[in-house]
Amino acid sequence: MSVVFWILAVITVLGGLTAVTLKNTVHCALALTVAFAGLALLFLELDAQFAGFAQILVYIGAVAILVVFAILLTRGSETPSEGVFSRTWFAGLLIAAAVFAVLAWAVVNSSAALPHETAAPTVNVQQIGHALMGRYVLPLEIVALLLTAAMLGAVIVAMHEKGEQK
Amino acid sequence: MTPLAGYLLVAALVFAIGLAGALTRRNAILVLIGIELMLNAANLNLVAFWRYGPHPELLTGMMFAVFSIAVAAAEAAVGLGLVIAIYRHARTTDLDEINRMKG
Amino acid sequence: MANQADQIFVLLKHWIVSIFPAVIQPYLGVVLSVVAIIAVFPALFALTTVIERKGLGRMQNRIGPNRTGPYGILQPIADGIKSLTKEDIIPTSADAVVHFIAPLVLVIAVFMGFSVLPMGRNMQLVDMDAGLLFFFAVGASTELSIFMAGWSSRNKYSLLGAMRAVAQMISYEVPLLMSSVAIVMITGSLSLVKIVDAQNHYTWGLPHWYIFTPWGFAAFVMFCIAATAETNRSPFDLPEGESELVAGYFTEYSGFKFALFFLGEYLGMFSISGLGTTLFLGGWSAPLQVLNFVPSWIWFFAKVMLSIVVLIWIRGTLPRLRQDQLMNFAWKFVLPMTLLNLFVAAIWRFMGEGVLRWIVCSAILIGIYVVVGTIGMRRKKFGPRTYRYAE
Amino acid sequence: MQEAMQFTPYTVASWIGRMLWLIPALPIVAAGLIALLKQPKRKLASSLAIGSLLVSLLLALAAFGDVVAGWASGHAVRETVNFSWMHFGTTSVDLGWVLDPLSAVMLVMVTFVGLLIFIYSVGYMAHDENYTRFFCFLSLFAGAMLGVVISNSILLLFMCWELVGLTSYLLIGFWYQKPSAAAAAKKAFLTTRVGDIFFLLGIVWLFAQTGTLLFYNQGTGSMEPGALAGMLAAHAGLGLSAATAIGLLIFAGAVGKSGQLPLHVWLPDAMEGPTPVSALIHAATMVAAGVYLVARVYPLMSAGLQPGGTTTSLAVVTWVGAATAVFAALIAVAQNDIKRILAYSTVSQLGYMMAGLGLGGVAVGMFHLITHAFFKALLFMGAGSVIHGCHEEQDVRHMGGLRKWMPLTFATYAVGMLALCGVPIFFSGFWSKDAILESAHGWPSSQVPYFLLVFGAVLTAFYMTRQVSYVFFGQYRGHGHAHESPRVMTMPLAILAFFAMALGILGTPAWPWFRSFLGNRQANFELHAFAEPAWLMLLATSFIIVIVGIGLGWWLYGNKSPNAEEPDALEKAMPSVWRALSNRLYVDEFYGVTVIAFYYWWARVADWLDRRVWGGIVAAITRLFGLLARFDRFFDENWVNGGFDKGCEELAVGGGLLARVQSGRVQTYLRLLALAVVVLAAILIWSSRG
Repeated sequence: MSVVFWILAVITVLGGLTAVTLKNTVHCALALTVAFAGLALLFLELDAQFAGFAQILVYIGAVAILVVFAILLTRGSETPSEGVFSRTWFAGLLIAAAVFAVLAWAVVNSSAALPHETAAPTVNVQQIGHALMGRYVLPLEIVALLLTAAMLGAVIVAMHEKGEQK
Repeated sequence: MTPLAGYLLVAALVFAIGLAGALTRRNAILVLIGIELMLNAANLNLVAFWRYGPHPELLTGMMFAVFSIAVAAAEAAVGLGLVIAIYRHARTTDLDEINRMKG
Repeated sequence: MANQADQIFVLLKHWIVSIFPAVIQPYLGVVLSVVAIIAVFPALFALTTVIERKGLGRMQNRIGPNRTGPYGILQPIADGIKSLTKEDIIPTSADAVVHFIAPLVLVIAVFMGFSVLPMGRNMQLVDMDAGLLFFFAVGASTELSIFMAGWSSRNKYSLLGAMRAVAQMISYEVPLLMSSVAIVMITGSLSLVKIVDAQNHYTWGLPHWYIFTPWGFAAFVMFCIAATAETNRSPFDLPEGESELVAGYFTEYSGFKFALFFLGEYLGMFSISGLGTTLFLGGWSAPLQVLNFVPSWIWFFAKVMLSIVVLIWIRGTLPRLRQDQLMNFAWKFVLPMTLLNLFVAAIWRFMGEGVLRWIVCSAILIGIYVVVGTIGMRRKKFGPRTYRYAE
Repeated sequence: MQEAMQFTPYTVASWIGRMLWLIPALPIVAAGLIALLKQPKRKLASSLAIGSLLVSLLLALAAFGDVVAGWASGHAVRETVNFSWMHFGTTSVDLGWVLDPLSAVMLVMVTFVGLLIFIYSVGYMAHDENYTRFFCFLSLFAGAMLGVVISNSILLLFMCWELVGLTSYLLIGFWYQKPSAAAAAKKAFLTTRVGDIFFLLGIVWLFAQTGTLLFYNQGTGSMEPGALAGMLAAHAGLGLSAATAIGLLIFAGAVGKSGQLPLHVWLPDAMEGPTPVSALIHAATMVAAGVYLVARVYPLMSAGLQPGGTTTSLAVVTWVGAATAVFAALIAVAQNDIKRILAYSTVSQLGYMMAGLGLGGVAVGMFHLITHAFFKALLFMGAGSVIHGCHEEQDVRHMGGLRKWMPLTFATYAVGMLALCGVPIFFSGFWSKDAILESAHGWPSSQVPYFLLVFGAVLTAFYMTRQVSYVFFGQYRGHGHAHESPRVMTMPLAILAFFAMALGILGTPAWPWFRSFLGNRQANFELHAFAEPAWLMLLATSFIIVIVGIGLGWWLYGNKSPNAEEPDALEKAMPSVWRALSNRLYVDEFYGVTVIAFYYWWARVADWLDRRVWGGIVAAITRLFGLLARFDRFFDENWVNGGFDKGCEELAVGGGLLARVQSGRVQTYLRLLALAVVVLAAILIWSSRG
């Protein structure tokens, strides 16, 4: 376990924590981007260059921006008078903890079966491209379709209905 | 502890955090943020398994991650669009308020 | 001799590195390159400000800065000193942390972009396999900083400017990417170094730059438009339209942070023009085979500066767009055209060598452009402007 | 005609051979495109159809040229491209196409005539609001027909065959608002079906016998010696060999399609369709499909044919053909609808072709097919232009004197008429019919067909004269004002007229190019063939035929111009015969009282069975169940319901409890989900460890 990994892990987790705990929604969004960045770096640490850059491009470049846009459009930025946590926050917390417990338990239990340090796979973008156009061409097409549909859907959903004032 | 286990633990933690966020926050957008975190945790798992799995040359895990990133983008777009629509309709993004099918 | 002049910086670096113990040599190499980048481009920035101010001055029948130093070439130094010594104001209502981080994020993100640009033969910080992707990734993250700046300073002008900037940058990032994807398709690599090598051939002493192909030219035009918008330069400079919102997202900044934003913006210009140069203008390769003896880095920087000058010229020439025009232009014209261009590039790729592909591709492009142009003209009732004077 | 030098077989597919599929594909694609068009896009539709067919024509010409080149260099060209469509276990269903003289000639004919008729219909249908639909159907038909022509697999042929039938149905019923048209369409469809059933049986049997669907396939095809010998050897009962039986079955299909006796009834009614359709489908191409089919399977028909002898199937073909020729000609004499006359003449001409096939082999029949295609299309289109000129009037008695009003139509029509009558030397009809008569004369087994055909020829001349004199001579008896048709309609007429005259060159006894081309023999020019007494005798006979026929017709009808109400000249002469003829020899009525009546009767029987027998049984069972049900109800009401009500109450309570969970709070659901995940995972791990 390299030092880099630990640093990145800490960054990611802290980012995530702050993202879900902070009061101000915009701060949450920014913290979220930190978490995203940490994950992207983790990808790089895992020699998944392409995935990492894609992560940055999509999440930091697009999703985060979308989120802040949504926040500003919905006046989410000003903190509500009654707290930011829902009434049943405690149960939620417990369940989340339980989920983590189960997962961690599973990981630790199967830790023996997990493979140890392996040689870093040498994969360049060309191979990825070939894979995308070869083995994974159908998923690729489907994702393309999905994205188109999602775009249209988002536009339609967010569009002002006709006749609706403002 | 093997590196893979480390990554998996981090992923699990991030997932749990995301879940906690999704479960405890009032603001719909924050819930979406939580969901995004969970998705990312899953991606981390995929990539980690790809990296330490038996056949990294097949790129399976990586591809899964890339595809799920794409899907996540779509999901975010639609979700936020919905949030905005709901906000326009109910003038709030507080999930505790938004609990009626009719309106 | 020529070769040494060409490789002088590389040799220099190697020599310096060789002095130190082997343990730290790789890190040292990186550090040196980073230092070089951090040193060179701000200097270039200073130079550019002078050029811009004087050039604009000339275009507007003014002289421009002429007090400090001969012909006012020392103006930037004066400006630097001023901005360093100025008071650094943080509005009370502002969100101090974000307000502070924003410019740093911006500058860092922009600087990262340079690390994959080949500025000369063997002169790049890293030859990344997914260089182009990296470039765009870090480029994308500048938007966030702008948003931070605008939002944190609790000022409606700033916020408006930030929103405009972000919207505009997102919208124009797509065509920017698409137009470069054409290049990637032809080169078959995302590595900028490989892209430059692919263009570094000559027939009859003329270079194989991508701009000299039908699809390349079309892509270049689109790229220029998108790049101008991406760097918030006129005519796409609504985010900092002085007449509308004081200085856009960095209205509330002053002193050094303001300077940082300024720097960031110009560095953005540099990096984008560097990318354009690399993708379309053959990077550091010489425009004519006979000129190969001139060191490659000179060519690179010459080309970059040239495009900067063109940007300045455009700024001095064109009026500003309206927001809706901006968006419509991005989504309804530039993007479709880049997609079409992708298609054409694919045709080019698969038709193989020969004159035929030239004819076909240019035919398609020209045809479509003419059709679209005429239709647009008819729809928008464009035409020669008629002047009416008071009788 | 001297002895054939040996032609070496040539089976390698040239580029055109490989690209042959394009010829039918293009019109079909065009049809698909047109089908997508909106109604107002008339110009686009017609230009699509015509353009595609034009390209097909060029390709067809290329193919023809290819074959001719091969033939000229002494090859028996037969280029086949076969591929397997699907596999059932070990047997594979093969499709494919063939390019040989037969198909090449047919291709050129169909595409050429088709093209002209397309152009013609631009004018003819100009005022129809379903213009696009019309062209869609037309080009679909053209594609299907070409498919029939090129197909090398009897299955593929059958598919296209059925497609052709479909388009014919659609086009006959094109004006489906007219009940008569709808009825005619249905009639055509059903009647041809009768034949197709037999055809299908034949196909199946053929497949069973030879194990292949391909006609030609490097010696393993069903039309090649090996398979033929096998089929000859196999016995089908009634002293027929399998070859004969299959041949007859397939011939039945041809009978249906080309309106031979006894399945000719649909063809005259098919004239309800637009005239271009009648010209294209029911005169030139589709009806010829039957003849073409027989020609295609001629090896099968003529299997075991000794020189100077004949085979059962050929004999049947001959007799049917001859009978049809005379029969239809007789009926045609007494028809008043201009198109019906032509329809019956078509039937009789088809009879000639069949007879030609039966008597003299492929070349004779096909030659008449080609020539007839041209002049009959010409006649129909002429008729169309006449109808057009007389404001949609179809009854010849309300026309007359049109030669003044529409000279161009008259001239071309006259050419067509003369060709049909077989006026010697100058008209293609003569040469082709002459060849048939010649071979009939030389037929070993009987002379009756010869005399039948001669008589038919006389009748042909007679009724054509009658029609022409009715239509073009005397005074105009119609309403309104007759006018010449537009250029787009008359141009094709002129072209066709030219070919109706010129084509004969290809088949003169002196230079039997066509025959030798199809027969893979050298064609060499020897004038002395004209001097042969037999031929001279024939020439004389046909002279006599024509003179008698036309003379009679002219004597009865020429220039008399009876007014519309006054009965027909012939009717005055011999009313009883006339009545019989004008009622089409009561064939339809005959079918009415036999076949259809039988069906009605059978239906009634079935109905009776239903009502009485089955109905009774069903009623009884119903009553039984009624009893059971009453008991059941009693049981339910008193015992079961009580229990159910209790259960339902419980369920309602439980539902109420569960409904609490359904609070409409997203997070609640999410929480439950996560909880479930936890539990599940826990169980899994536990089980995996334990």
